[in-house]
Amino acid sequence: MILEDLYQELILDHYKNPRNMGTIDHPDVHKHVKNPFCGDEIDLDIKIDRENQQIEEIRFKGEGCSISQASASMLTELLRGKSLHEAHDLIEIFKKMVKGEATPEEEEKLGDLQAFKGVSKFPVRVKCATLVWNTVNSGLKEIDQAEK
Amino acid sequence: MILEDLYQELILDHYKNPRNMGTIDHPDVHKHVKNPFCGDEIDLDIKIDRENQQIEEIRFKGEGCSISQASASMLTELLRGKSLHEAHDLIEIFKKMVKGEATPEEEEKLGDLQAFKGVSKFPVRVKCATLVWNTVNSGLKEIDQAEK
Amino acid sequence: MSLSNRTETDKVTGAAVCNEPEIDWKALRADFPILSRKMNGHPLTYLDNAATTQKPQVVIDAIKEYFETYNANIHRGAYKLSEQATYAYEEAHRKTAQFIHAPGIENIIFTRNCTEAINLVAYSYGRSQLKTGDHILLSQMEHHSNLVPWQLLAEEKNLILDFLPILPDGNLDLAQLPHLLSGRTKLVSVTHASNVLGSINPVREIIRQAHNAGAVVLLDGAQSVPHFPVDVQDLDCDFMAFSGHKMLAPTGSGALYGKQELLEKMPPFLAGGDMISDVTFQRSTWHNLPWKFEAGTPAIAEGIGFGAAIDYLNRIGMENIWRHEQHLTEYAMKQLTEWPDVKIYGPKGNRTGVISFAIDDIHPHDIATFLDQYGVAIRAGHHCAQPLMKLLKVVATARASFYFYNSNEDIDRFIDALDKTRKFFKK
Amino acid sequence: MSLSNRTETDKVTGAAVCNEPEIDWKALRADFPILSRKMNGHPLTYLDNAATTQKPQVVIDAIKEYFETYNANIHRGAYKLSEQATYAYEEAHRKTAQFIHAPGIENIIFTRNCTEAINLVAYSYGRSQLKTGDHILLSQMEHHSNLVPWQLLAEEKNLILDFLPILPDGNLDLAQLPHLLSGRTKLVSVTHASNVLGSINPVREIIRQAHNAGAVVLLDGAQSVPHFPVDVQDLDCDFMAFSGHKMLAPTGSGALYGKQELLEKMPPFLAGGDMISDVTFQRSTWHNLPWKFEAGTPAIAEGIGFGAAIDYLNRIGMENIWRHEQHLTEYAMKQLTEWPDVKIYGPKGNRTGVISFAIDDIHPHDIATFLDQYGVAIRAGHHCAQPLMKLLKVVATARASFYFYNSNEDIDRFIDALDKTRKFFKK
Ligand SMILES: Cc1ncc(COP(=O)(O)O)c(C=O)c1O
Ligand SMILES: Cc1ncc(COP(=O)(O)O)c(C=O)c1O
Repeated sequence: MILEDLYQELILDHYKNPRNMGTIDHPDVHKHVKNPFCGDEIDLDIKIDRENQQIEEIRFKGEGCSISQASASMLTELLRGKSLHEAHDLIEIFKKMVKGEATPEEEEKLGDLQAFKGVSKFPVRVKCATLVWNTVNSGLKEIDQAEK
Repeated sequence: MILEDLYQELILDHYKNPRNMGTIDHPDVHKHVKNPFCGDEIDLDIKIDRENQQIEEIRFKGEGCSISQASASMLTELLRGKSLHEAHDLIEIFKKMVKGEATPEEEEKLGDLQAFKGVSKFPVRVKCATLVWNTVNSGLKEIDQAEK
Repeated sequence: MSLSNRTETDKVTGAAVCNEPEIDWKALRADFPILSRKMNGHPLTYLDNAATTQKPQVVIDAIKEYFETYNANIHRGAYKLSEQATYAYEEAHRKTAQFIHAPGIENIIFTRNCTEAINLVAYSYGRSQLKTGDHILLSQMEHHSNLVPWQLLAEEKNLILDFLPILPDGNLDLAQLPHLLSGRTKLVSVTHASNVLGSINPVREIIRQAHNAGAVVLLDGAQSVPHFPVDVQDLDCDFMAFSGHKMLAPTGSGALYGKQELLEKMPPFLAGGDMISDVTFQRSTWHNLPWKFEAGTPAIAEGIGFGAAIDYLNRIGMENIWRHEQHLTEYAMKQLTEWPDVKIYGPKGNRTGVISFAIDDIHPHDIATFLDQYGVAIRAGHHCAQPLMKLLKVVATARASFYFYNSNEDIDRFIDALDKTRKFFKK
Repeated sequence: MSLSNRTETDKVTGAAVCNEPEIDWKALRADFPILSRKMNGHPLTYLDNAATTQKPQVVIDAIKEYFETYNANIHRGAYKLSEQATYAYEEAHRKTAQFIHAPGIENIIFTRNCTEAINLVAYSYGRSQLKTGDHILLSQMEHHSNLVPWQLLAEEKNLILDFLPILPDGNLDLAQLPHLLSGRTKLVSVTHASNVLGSINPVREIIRQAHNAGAVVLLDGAQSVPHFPVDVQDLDCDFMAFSGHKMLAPTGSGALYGKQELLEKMPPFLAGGDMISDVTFQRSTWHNLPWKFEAGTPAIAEGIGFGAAIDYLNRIGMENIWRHEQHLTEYAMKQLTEWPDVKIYGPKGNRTGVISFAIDDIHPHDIATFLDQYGVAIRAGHHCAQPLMKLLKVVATARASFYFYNSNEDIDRFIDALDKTRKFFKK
């Protein structure tokens, strides 16, 4: 049944029990975004380990549908500890996957996040799934810019 | 041929040789009207014989199509010397005739002006034919108002 | 159409009519081609009528006929095609005037939608008649379209916006009205029926008090005109804005009603071809109403389609439509109120067939996606009423909204799919 | 469609192309249902294309398909129907952007018509960026839609309107441009091609000089975009307004192109649903381009029909359309210029297929009525250009205007009916 492709156990679990919820004191990146059409909101804090150029900590607070909130929760789990470079790649892969454009090898790298593969069958929900990813992306870009 | 119903000899004659063209010094009624969509314009002067409550003199100047100009020319011939009451009736009859709503007895009263009967087959041209009639009408109404 | 012996005239009679000819509501559905579409393997259950309604074949055919047989620009043509188009377009204004009991076509301006109609008043009336320090009174349940235009105006002209509050039951707090109206209140703009709560507002009383205070009143009729008989002269509103596309007419259709003396004194809004009388390089004068407010080539096919939609509604009769929708609403409410985990916003009674609701622990967006899989189209979101959402302490609601072509079976499918959704997320 | 081996990509190549696949122009006529209509017993000869064009079956079908199979409001729906409508409506923006070589859909705002597009710039750009004493430069050949909005703006903000004059041959007097442009000229708005004279204006040079003087330039593309390839980036205009309904699209369709940096800094024009980001009772923020400028439920079917029209035009190719219309114009001109009693307005060469003319002692209105009896639809009047009429020292002209579906036979019928008219009135 196609609905189960979208609403996988893992997703519902993260929706009901989101991980890494909260804020970070003195984050390197703070972002607030809102999808004006569904009202979904996400506050995202990131702390960067400058020396190793990696994501030291990442936390979110949000309000929204199961897809957007589970996506945020699972993203924090995936990206914590990743290098900025890796993070960038994973973001791209995730965005491709939910549009049905990623290769199996690429999807492999997303681990649990492959649970979101089914979103590609629900084009209206792609925005829900990618909201947090676009937010991280623009946050990391700002860091990038600032360092140049 | 239906075009000849509209463009009767008499109408073309009045178009080419309009009667009662010009202005009146110190008219009782002066009216300028314009049809914004075709650009037809008419300047109308009327002198009233107050004692007998009749139209003493009536002249026009105009620019426009054969129908509007011939209608003005023939109107001046018909209304000169008529009582205000008669004029009012004739105006109503003419407006009915060009919409195909007048009775034969009514049309009779218009004399030569029955040449405009064919206009009823050309709804877009009704406005051309009635422009001057509406102008006289509103001019006479003003007189009426002023006297009350 | 499946109406037994109804004529176009025997409508809008007030209370329940005896010997009401039976309307075969089920058979009417065949007039709407889209309603026989399958959606994800299920019959399409379209319950987003507050956003836009479906179109009957007669409306689609009216558009088709115009484009295929007499498409031409209006007013300016000296040939038969144009004359035919002009007649049909003007006739649509006449039908619209009659439909809301306006005096005549001078009072009816066609717009793209309800939003443009409200903006027309904000720009033309607002900018010419309101002055620094004047107040505009709105309500807390306005659609963005009846809020944001006034914000722009208020910012430009230094006006003050006041808001008639809503009560916890979803009705306006009419007791506050006398305190909010003052000699400085120059305009009151409120919705006739809410697109979120379904509330039908006491506009007659609002208009009375507003007029006593010297304010003009605009009613947002987007959710009223399509659903029950509206008589603008009886209500005595000064302006009424509504959408054609929410009452069977094509997209691109809407209308503004205005009292003639107000429309006469207002300057034009959009300027250009067809709305002028005399133009020189430096100065122009304006055409008669309503054309003074319809600049450029109008949405001709859309206007003609609007006329065809009104003919169709008249054949059924707005009183009948209203009764049928009330029945559908009660039927749906009865089932929804049985579930303890479902919260319904808005008043219990005196309401339209717009039902906003929430289910514990299920986000409205998830509800909508779930229902869509069963062919049930509802809306999830803020319904263009973000400030109201904040008052309701939610970011979004789910909303089902009915029109007369909906059936008990539609509601059964809706309830059934909703029950599956609840069970899935509760498991 | 009757095109031998053309694809959608091989268009707009500049000069004459060798091995041009033959287009069967006659067969194309079958795509337009109305062209097989009889008018007063004669084949319909539709020569009022400058007012609005006829619609091909594919456009009518696109509208019908939308209403019959996926009619729903856009952007806000969480169900498949709405998603499908949203996609098609956005896609139409994309096609429009590509058609005029705009960077992307951010640059394309759908409007009801060309008039609304110009008003949008006058209200939003004009009211926010122009100040007392600034000059706006227009030309003497503007349509009322590119004149009256600026008059209203000028009156409100105390601006000065200047006019680039026309030469006796119907071309703009470009030599005057440097004298009319000054540091105080903030906006130049001129027509790309005249709807009365057929003149094609040297807009590239006007834009260059205007930009040097620090002014932004709006082009009125109502009579250019439908008839020849237009590249807004190559021209470097800041805004371009045009009508969809004058290029096969439904009534109710038009568009404004704007450079992104200008559109970004402009405040909204119409306000309401769908154009906002965040709304509180007192203040709002705006949605992304182009939606910031499309308030309320848009003309969805009309936008989708606009997209279908553009697809159709692309299949023929704008270069081909231009060449064919040039041929028709020359063919008509050749015959008209043979009659000494016929006066043609506008330039001899470098012109579009819009031919305004007069016949000694026959009023244009009488010509139009006469022609209509022979099934020939032309326009008579001031063509929404009263000031230009005054310069031409007439109150009205007759005007025939062609589109690519017109044929030599259409022109023969036109000339033939005209000859009958001359003879009738001369008798
Ligand atoms: C109460 C109310 N007002 C205004 C509108 C705006 O209507 P439209 O989208 O036709 O401009 C709507 C519909 O969305 C509405 O429900
Ligand atoms: C040059 C020109 N500008 C503007 C317009 C106005 O176009 P629309 O009627 O689509 O607003 C027209 C057409 O009438 C035109 O020919």
